[in-house]
Amino acid sequence: MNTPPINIVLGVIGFDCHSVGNKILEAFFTEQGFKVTNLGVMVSQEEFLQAAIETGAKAILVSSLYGHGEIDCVGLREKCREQGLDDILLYVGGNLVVGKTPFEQVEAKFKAMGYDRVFGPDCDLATVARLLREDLAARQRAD
Amino acid sequence: MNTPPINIVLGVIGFDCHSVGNKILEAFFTEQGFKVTNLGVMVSQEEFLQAAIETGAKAILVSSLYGHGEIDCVGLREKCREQGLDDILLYVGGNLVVGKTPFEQVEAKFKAMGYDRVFGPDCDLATVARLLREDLAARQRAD
Amino acid sequence: MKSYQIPFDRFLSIRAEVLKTWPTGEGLTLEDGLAYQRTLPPAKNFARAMATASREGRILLQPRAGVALIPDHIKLLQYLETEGEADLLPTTIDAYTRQNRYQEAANGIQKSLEARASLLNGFPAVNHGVAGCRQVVESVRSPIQVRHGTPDARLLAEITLAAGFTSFEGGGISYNIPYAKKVPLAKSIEDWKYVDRLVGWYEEQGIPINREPFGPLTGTLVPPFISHAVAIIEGVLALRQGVRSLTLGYGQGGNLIQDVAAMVTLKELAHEYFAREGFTDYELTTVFHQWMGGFPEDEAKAFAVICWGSTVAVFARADKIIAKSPHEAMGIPTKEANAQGLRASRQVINMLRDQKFAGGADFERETDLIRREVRCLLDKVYELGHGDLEAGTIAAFAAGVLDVPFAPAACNHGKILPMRDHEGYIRVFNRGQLPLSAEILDFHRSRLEERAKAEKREVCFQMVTDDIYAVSKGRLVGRPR
Amino acid sequence: MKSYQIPFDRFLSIRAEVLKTWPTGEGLTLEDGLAYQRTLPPAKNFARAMATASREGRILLQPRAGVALIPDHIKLLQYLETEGEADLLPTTIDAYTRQNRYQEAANGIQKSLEARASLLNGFPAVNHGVAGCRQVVESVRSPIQVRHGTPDARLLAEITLAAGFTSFEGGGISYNIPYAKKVPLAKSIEDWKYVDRLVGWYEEQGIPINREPFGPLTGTLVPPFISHAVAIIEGVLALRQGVRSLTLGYGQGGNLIQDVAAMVTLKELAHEYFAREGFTDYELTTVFHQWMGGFPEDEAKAFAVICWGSTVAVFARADKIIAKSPHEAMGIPTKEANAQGLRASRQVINMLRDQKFAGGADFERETDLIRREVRCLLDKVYELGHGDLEAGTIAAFAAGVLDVPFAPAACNHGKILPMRDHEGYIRVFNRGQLPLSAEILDFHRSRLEERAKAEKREVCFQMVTDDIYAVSKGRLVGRPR
Ligand code: B12
Ligand code: B12
Repeated sequence: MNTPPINIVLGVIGFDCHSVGNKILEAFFTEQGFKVTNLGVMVSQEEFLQAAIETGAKAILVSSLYGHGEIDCVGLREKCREQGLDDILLYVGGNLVVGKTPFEQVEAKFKAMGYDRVFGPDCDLATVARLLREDLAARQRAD
Repeated sequence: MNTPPINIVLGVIGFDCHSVGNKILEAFFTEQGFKVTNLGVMVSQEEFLQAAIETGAKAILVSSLYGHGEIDCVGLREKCREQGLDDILLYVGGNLVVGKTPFEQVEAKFKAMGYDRVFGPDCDLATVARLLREDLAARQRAD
Repeated sequence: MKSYQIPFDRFLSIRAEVLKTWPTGEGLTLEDGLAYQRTLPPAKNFARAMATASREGRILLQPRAGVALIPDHIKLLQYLETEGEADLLPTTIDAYTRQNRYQEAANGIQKSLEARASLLNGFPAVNHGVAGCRQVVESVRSPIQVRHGTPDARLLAEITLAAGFTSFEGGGISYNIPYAKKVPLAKSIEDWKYVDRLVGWYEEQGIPINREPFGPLTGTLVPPFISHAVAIIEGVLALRQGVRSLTLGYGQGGNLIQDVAAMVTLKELAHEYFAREGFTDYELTTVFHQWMGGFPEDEAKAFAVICWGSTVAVFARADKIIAKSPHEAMGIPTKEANAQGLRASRQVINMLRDQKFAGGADFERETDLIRREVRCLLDKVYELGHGDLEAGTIAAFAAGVLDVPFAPAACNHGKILPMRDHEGYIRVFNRGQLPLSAEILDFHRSRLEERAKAEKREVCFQMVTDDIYAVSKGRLVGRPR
Repeated sequence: MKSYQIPFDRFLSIRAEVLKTWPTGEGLTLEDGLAYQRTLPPAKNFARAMATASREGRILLQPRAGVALIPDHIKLLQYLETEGEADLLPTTIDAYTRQNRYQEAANGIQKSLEARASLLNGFPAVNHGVAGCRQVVESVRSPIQVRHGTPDARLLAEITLAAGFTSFEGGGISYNIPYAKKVPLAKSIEDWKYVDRLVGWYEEQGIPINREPFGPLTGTLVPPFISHAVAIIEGVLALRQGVRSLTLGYGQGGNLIQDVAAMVTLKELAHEYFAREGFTDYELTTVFHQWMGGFPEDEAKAFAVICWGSTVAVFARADKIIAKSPHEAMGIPTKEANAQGLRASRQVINMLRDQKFAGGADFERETDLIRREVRCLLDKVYELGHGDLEAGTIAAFAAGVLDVPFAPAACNHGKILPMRDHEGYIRVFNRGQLPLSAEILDFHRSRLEERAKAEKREVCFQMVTDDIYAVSKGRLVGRPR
């Protein structure tokens, strides 16, 4: 493919220090041909927004492992709209809530917050990359 | 106590070969001062009855470990009555049914078959001996 | 080399009688069984699976499982294959069938149909007959073994082997002493010669069938040398009838070093005695049974017992593990619980398989000890049989030279009492008539004294009882409270 | 002997500032905390419990646990004490408090009240204040430790120690590098000197308080020599401030021999360096953390990981085990799941405690290796600090002489890459700037080459990724599929 690489922003939200998965996601999406801006751990919603604007990112991939996802992730979609990032894709993944919870419940909760796709810690990264490409293509068609 | 020892009959019913618990029960109740007739494993209802009649036993302690208790234990109470063993105590214990089952269900099933007391594999033998003495005393008073 | 094999014509005349004992046996021909076995893909052959895994150093996992009705049994095995990641499948036979009480088994099938749940503790293969059993074989990918506890398993073997099962557990000693009350040993040994002869016939026709003497016996504090002696004898008896694929078993004792020493010596001694009997052309593998005694009721604790068993099996380089489930103390496991036991075991195997067992001085001491103990017993068995193992075995059980602790069989002496020493090794407290040397007995005694001293009590029967309960109450050695 | 202790007046002036950072700190006096600690029975003292158990050779079991609201937290700890048979209790602090974000913690408490469930991943002890924490202390029988991950834990220590907690986890390195992003190392070390000084003050007053540097760091393929170097440095820094009861930790690597070697050398090397720094009057114990990396999601498999951890801990003669739960991969455990992890661990401990670890040549090789590796690092640290450990440590992290794999902290070099060898030992693939001798590096490299050869691939980054996932995917070494 000679198309310019797609920019995505990656980071672990809130006060979450889990850095291992984040490093793996960076390596993986880079290898997959995306242009990854990795903000690392402990990233605020504002930092995500700013990086997305600066890099012209098409998607933000938010991680939350430590359980405070439910608190930390609220409002990101609204902030995106406020900043004119109307159709940026928001993916979120990890151990999103406190305690072992049926995935359907978690998914519903985060979809209601405006995330386009929600992933558990067991998600297959190859599938994620495929979905991301599909979703981006669909957005493009919609444009 | 100078009272003559109480006769009890012990055995593992049906085609059940589990002999370890049976050997322990024999040692335990003997030590507790009962006069134990231990029929060992693979005992038929008829053998239980005959031994109880021959020894003038006040109680029959039936074991079933292998899961066929539900099939093997039916009818013993009726046979006792037929033979005039009207108020002989019937205790049953072990892994009485096939599969892990809430104890209350198992107990209800075997009480309905006419067993006076029902015990799981985890029962405390000292408690069993105490209950046996109490039940025997109560029967005596009733006489 | 003297041939002990049952002559084929005699085999056929016994066979005619055996097949009459239940309607499903009628009209069964050896040729039909053979033809069916030939249709099965090699991947469904148990003997091949054992040989290949052993060669590649993989440890195979197998559960126990069996329910009354065919469709449920199929669902169960499929679940264990997919969700349980089992390598090998079992079909555990119900206890009525084990005692040839096919009428009671029929009753159990009927009651199970009514209750819409299995009221039998296993799969009544004889009642279901060849056609029913073949449905099972055809519904799964893996080889299936018949696991039971049947003193007279002749009809069961005829039916299941004709139906495409490719491994058959048991033996004339190991499926009598722990499983029966009044069956004479000579009778069960004779009946198992028939089973082995049948397996040997399939082997002759080019269909390998695996045979697995039941190692753990009563599963309760059996010192390794006793189960080894029995396993080796049953191995010889099987080889004599033409069995080629042999898996000898051992039930976990609990002490790592004793258990690894047991597994290593089992294979080594078996080869030695098989050679002495003139056998060279056989495939010997081993199976390690996770803890066969009383389990803790708590499922978390049961997982610990299961995982410890798997750990030892890996260090012992067993070829196969028979796994328990977290329901063990309470009842026949649901398929889910059964699969949990398998998955926990799988995780242990995979985490440990690349690691080495260290060995060391204690390990050397124990391997050496087991070798000497087994020789004490088997030398005496040969002596009692004037050189013949089979005759010697029957005499040895009568004399208490072979004696299985806590067994129900009348033909077992029942005098020996085992006990754990301070480190949890299973030793002999009361030797009964076991022909162990004075030196060995002194060693056992001194180890037990060491424990007694630490526990501030005399070596006594209470310690045996305490040891029987120990694992289920959360420890290995039954210390005083 | 040079005194590094913070002078008391300076301590007090810092203290005044610290207490102002959140309303619950206001008005807190040292005397009140001391008076309260004096009311507690010795059985509630963590330092005493560790010392006694260590002397008697018992292994203590401790879970992790913490929820947002006091009544729920009490119920949780009581359950772990009774149903979980825990010997020692934790109070795990939520992640907002760990970052001194008490306002966010307050929000979390509010949301938890509304949701009638904990939305925080721990107990916000600062927000609950001394009175709230004392309710917890008074509701249980066992000693409680504060477990967290807080770069600046000064207020948390003031409040929890005044409230009767008797052990405090963490350290200036181990609670920065794996837990923070932008906190300068000099700052966290300085703030932890304050915590240690506070503990030292209690010790001076006759109240023993246990301190436990966090051994496992990122919990992900950390070679033992790296965590040992950090543990020893944090031990020295703590002793310098008057800490007496010290528990050094290590997170399970996965290979039995490496892990036992690590536990043995940890204690031995710590004593050696503490003596070199002039310390003799302290009580040193060890804690073994069950597998700290990614867990399998399947609970049966998680039990296997938990049990394997306990097995290794027993062979390594750890004084304490921190247990995981079968929910580990998925979320903070329910109290039931947490107790299951404890009970499984208890069963393993009790089944194995009487057994011996064999040792052997590989074990000797590994203990010797770890000793040499740790010396390479610490020699260089002393050199960089011109003889001073604290200054040397800060310089060493800047230079990559100390480097923790996969850590988030900007002050960590982040260049080294660990990798498993063919037997699952954790070795160094990319050494970054670690000052290991050529001989040691050659050994590591040759071990990795051996694995690569067996896997028919080059030693490569993919192997690191494979190793990170391995345990959660059901094995130890990340073999290619
Ligand atoms: C050892 C063992 C064996 C050995 C037995 C050796 C022998 N001859 O004794 C072997 C390997 C041969 C064996 C075989 C079988 N076993 Co078995 N066995 C066990 C095991 C692991 C321990 C039993 C034991 O010895 N416990 C120690 C003693 C001291 O305890 P106990 O037997 O429970 O007895 C105590 C109590 O139950 C109580 N008690 C017993 N009876 C009574 C009566 C009264 C009145 C009272 C008050 C108390 C009481 O007091 C006793 C002393 O404390 C149990 C599971 C477990 N408990 O962990 C399975 C178990 C009993 N076996 C079981 C089964 C099914 C079988 C088999 C049918 C094979 C199969 N299908 O899996 C065959 C039996 C064939 C036959 N014909 O009987 C099942 C029963 C399942 C069920 N009820 O749902 C169990 C529960 C295992 C399981 N979860 O599947 N087994
Ligand atoms: C290692 C570890 C730690 C290390 C982290 C070291 C470090 N700096 O990275 C240490 C010990 C420091 C630690 C600390 C804590 N931890 Co922690 N930790 C773990 C553990 C065991 C493994 C995490 C890991 O590295 N996995 C390996 C990587 C490769 O997988 P991953 O992180 O899941 O990431 C993958 C997927 O989630 C997915 N993914 C992640 N994000 C996204 C985003 C998108 C868009 C997509 C598509 C996919 C995706 O892809 C990643 C790559 O495959 C997990 C439990 C587990 N998983 O077994 C707990 C766990 C994540 N930790 C947990 C907690 C609570 C904490 C603490 C708050 C302490 C506490 N209260 O117990 C602190 C964190 C403090 C803080 N400020 O953040 C909880 C979270 C609970 C919950 N959600 O209910 C867990 C689940 C453990 C548990 N069951 O309690 N932890």
